[in-house]
Amino acid sequence: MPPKKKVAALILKKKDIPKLVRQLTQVLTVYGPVANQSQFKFDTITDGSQLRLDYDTTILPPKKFFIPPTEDMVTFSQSPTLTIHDTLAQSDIESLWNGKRFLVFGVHSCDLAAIKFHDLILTQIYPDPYRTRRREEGIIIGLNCLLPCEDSFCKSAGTLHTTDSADLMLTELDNTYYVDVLTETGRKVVEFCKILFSPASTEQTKLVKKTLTQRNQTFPDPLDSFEEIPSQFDASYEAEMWNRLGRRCFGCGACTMVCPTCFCFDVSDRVELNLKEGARVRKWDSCQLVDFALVAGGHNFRPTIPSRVRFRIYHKFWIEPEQINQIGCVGCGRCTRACPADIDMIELLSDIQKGGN
Amino acid sequence: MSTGKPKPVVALYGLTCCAGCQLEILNLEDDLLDILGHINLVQFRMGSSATHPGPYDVCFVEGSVTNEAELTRLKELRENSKILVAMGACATTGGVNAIRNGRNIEEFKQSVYGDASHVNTFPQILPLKSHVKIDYELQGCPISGQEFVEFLTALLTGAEPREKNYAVCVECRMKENVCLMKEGELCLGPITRAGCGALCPSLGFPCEGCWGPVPQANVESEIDMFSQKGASFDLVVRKFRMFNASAEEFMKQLKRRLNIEWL
Amino acid sequence: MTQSTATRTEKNAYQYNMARIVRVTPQTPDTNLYTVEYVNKDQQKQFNFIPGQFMLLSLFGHGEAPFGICSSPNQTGSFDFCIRSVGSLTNALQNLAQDSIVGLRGPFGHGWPMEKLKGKNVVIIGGGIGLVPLRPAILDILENRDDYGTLQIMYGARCPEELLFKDELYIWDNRRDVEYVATVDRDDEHCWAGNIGVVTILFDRITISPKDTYALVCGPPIMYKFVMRELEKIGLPDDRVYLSLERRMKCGVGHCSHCLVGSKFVCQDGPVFSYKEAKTQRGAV
Amino acid sequence: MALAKFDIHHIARVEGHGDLFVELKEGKEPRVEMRITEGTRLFEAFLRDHGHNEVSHIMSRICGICSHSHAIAALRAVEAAMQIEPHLQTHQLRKLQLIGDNLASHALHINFLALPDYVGARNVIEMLPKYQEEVQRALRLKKLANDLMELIGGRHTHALCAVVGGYTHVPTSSQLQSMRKRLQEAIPDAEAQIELMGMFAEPKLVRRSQYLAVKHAKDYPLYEGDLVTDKGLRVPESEYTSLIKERNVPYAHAKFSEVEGKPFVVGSLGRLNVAKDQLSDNAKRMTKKVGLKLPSYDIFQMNLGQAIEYLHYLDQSIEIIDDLLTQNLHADIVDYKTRSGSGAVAVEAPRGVLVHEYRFNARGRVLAADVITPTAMNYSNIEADVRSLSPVLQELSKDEAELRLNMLIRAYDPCISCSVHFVRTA
Ligand SMILES: Cc1cc2nc3c(=O)[nH]c(=O)nc-3n(C[C@H](O)[C@H](O)[C@H](O)COP(=O)(O)OP(=O)(O)OC[C@H]3O[C@@H](n4cnc5c(N)ncnc54)[C@H](O)[C@@H]3O)c2cc1C
Ligand code: SF4
Ligand code: SF4
Ligand code: SF4
Repeated sequence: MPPKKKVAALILKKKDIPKLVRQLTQVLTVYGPVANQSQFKFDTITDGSQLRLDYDTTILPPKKFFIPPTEDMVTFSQSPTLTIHDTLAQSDIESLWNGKRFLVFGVHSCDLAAIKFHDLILTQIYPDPYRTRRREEGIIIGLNCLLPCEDSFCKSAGTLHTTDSADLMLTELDNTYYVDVLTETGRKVVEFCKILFSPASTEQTKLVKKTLTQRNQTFPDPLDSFEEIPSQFDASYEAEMWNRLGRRCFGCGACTMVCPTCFCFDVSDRVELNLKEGARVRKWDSCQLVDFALVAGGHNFRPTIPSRVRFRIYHKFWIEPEQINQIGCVGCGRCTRACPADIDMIELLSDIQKGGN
Repeated sequence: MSTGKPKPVVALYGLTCCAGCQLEILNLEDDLLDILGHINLVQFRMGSSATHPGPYDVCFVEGSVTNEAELTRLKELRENSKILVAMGACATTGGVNAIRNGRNIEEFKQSVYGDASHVNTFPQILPLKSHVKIDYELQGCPISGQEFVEFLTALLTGAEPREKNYAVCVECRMKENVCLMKEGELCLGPITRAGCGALCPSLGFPCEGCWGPVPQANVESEIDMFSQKGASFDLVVRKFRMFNASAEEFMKQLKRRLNIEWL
Repeated sequence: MTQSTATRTEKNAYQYNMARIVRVTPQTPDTNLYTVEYVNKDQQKQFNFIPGQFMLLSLFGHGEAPFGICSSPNQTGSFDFCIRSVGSLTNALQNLAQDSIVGLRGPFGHGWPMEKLKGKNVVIIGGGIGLVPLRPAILDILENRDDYGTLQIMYGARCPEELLFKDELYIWDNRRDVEYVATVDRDDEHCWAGNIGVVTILFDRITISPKDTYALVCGPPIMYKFVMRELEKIGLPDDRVYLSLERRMKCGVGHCSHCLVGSKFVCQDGPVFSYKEAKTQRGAV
Repeated sequence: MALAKFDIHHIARVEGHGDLFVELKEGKEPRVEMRITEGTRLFEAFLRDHGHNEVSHIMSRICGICSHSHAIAALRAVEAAMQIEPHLQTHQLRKLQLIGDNLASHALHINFLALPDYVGARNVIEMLPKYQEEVQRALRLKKLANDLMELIGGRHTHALCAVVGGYTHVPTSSQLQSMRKRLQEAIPDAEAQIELMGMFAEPKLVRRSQYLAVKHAKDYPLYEGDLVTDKGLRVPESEYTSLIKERNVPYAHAKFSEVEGKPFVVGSLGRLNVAKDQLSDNAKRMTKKVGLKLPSYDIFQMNLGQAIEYLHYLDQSIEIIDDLLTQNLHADIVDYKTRSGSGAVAVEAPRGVLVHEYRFNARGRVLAADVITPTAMNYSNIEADVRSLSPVLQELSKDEAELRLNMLIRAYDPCISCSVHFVRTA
């Protein structure tokens, strides 16, 4: 939703970030990028100094806050009769802004695009109530990337300047952040921490525009006409490249686990050792795993690694465009970074563009 | 869900091994009394001098068969058990015991015992499933206590225990570890069955494959990746054989690919 | 049995309703017919479905799985599932006593095109457990026999013991207004006087006129390719052949992606597709 | 003619498979054989050619119960062979791992393996109705030790992150702090455990044997030091072969050891008899309170000795953690050069002195290995004890005598699967 009244762009001093975090953590759980050995991940922030807004990318995307790796859907107990409790129905903790309970700080454009993508794909037929609820509970503060990260191709994928799904969008400007207020919720965040924000000057606005334009020009663009890939994929369906990739791929699922647009899940029951309580749990699943398309009687619709490698691309570059008219890849490069067999998404896609042989 | 049936008669047996798997069960301090409330544990030499000749509803066997006596024992246990569960790497892949496979056993014995005439041991260590029919396997060196509890819970509720037919990498990504393969290390995670919770990579140590091969393990690709990272064939072989020297899925491909006769 | 209904969101399609198993009728050694009714009487009264639709049945502690509804759409007061034990949930079901409670959600998906069949000839081809989702269509046609043209039923099972609904097969076989043929893959016990071979051999035993005819097909994955070839030979156009697909399903509402065939979700866009539609989706048949 | 014959098959509530054969003969030396039937695994042989950085993970698999002791001994021996000097932090963390191993094993042995005999039960489950509180306490003490091992080594059985030269992963200071708190809070439990074991003065078996431990100038026996006996013999750990002599016996898959041609004892009494003055103040106070006179030559006091050690090691681990908390802990592995050489070390495993020795070629591959486990060291002494018990045995009923023999063996807390994996490759 757009902000009610037009809010001028604002300025937030870098040195005020800890104060902002301190204030926000009083009413919300705050997540943001933190150091994780040699890389980064989104984690709970209790102190502004943990925030690493200079991060390149994170191992897992912020999707983990909206679709957690494992999630109890219903819990049940037999004591002595069966009682079932939908986790969606857990009593609403009254919180500040109409049920907003957590805030994700510093989400890059590719991930913003992926969140938006999930908003569409997971409501095609029927909104996924569990994710919808978390979406309603979360606030997102976006952060413009000024430097490209390795293996990504966001410019090609057209997600470099996405601000979709962010409530506030930050752009680094020397010692400050330039803040665009994008939604009503964003306005409320600013309102809540009023004293930390000051109006941006016209020069600053100009400077931001210039910075972003320059960035748009300098970012790498390794794939021409990305939007053509679906039809090119169609043509490469029977190509040799899938066997070639299949010989390298482990079918380990790492690429799909880290992908911000992947969302497949498995559902199973967990029973506690007391044999009286349990939960129906959903858990990330992956089309790369051998059991994914196995049915009773032992028939497997994608029995081999090559068939599964191809299916991942099929889903992202053909099925999803067919379903919601959008390619299911935002160009973040995480799959490349995660692949223990060094399969490179840019290479793979350019192979498709070259006809797949 | 809950069962009004009599408690199942359960036995725990050890063949040749380090007893770490039984210990892992003893180490379930928080759950131990609950477990003992659900089952009738009649045989547990490590923890009890009581004995029970069977028949058992469920019998867990850890360790490898290293001699005739143990083979006879295993066959008896099979006869006496409705459900026979192989527990731990020694029982499911031969574990470290199988490193001897393909080597000169007589020389091995002599180098250890000098005069080795009294030492009676098989030259090949095979997974228990090569000796008798095994109904379920719990992998790991040692097994994971949590997986044991999950398995037991499934049996007690009459559910089919779920096999984790996917690689350690799945658990490793969910834990958001830095991938060690990408850091240039030799990690067996991509071809190893999940279940440990990506224990080693989470602690900065590459997976050594103790959960055994994942279905459809792409051994060829793993060898390629290891070689690309500068590993000698010799090192590759040792990595694969540390816990899996008798895991056919690995050895067949390794043998073909590296052209090693004795594997 | 209680259910915390107070705080349920109305819209959650993952919501279960409780149903009681009122009768278990064994069909084969590993397959039972379960007659169920909703615990809530009003719910039971309001319940209706289209033949070919399925529901997700859960047994808490054992998960949930999709099953085709198997009774006549005209049956009131209860409805049926016919379930073969192949794994965790289905084995646990088999051990359930009468009066046990299961959870149900649905019905989901698109069923057979019953409206389109009115006044037309219908050929029904079922393989193994695939007869289950076809049964409501057959029963509906038989119960409103005058609304339809000819009815031909082709049914194949692995062996004579695995034939489902044996009483009904006998009736179909003896009705004048139904042409029924059956076959078994093998007959180790030598108790079968009929055809031996896979379902497609029945095309030699029966004459299907392509004119004004619709075919409804359900069976194991490998069956489709061969049956479609036969139907094409006869000259039945693709848009008059309907098939019900089976895929792994975890949600039933188009989220988990297990059941994707091409851009279609078997759970919501199917499980019944026209062959014409299915052909446009890679890997469907 | 034999007066009596005992053939105890598969001694229960010990780790591994062993039988005891005893034949009492009129007017003759009784025949006593500890028959170690555990299958052989030939660790020592297949270890050859493995890389120096694979040794600790493989050798830890000798035994689940003392896996950390084997791992740490292996790491120290590798480092001794290659002249690698890890940082203080590494040594401290390893001591904690060893302490964890000792605590866990002691808690298990005292409460689950030994105690049932004293209260007339066959196992801990049978104890439950009458000894709820004791069993709960035992579980707490064991869990604490396991959690300590897991915190430092990454897993309770078969540690993962201790490697040659350091650690691939270290606990955070807040983890250490909460562990420290738990260790502190366990002191009353540990004291209660001592009082419980102090109640069992019977049976007794007093025999003046020799006692051996790894003695260090500053610390109670644990991580490093000289091999010292209560009779005043002392050799550096690297020269263990000059002190401990091994021999093969035809009836066992394990070698038997002697010092100066005579049996000797390792384990809690070995350590206590050699280093009683180094016990923590708490442990000293409790020793006095339960009236244990040190040195003690009553082998059944091994159980009480372990209870006292549990308290001592608790105190010691708290000290180490305090020390670690003043350092800035981080995953740390020293740089080193792979080279040829050999190294021999001794550490205190739960059951006593554990020796590891390795020789490497210039590429860091194992050429030879030698391991002597505490259980193997104790076998000779067990046989000697059984012999000296024979007069008593003749007075007891068959069942009582068998129980007594079982209790005697269990007092040594033998780890039979360990003992068959002693090594000598050349
Ligand atoms: C639309 C539809 C209608 C169906 N109707 C019927 C019916 O009327 N009668 C009947 O007996 N069966 C029917 N099935 C098949 C039934 O869903 C499976 O037999 C059931 O899921 C097995 O569950 P389980 O827990 O007992 O087996 P599991 O222990 O889960 O697994 C046993 C086998 O079933 C496969 N499997 C697991 N989950 C599913 C799943 N969700 N969908 C398909 N296969 C799965 C596994 O890969 C494995 O090969 C239908 C399936 C679909 C998709
Ligand atoms: S497919 Fe790869 S590059 Fe595309 S969104 Fe997923 S992880 Fe990022
Ligand atoms: S560290 Fe190993 S287990 Fe983890 S993702 Fe990388 S290859 Fe897989
Ligand atoms: S990461 Fe590998 S070696 Fe480590 S516990 Fe898991 S399966 Fe075993």
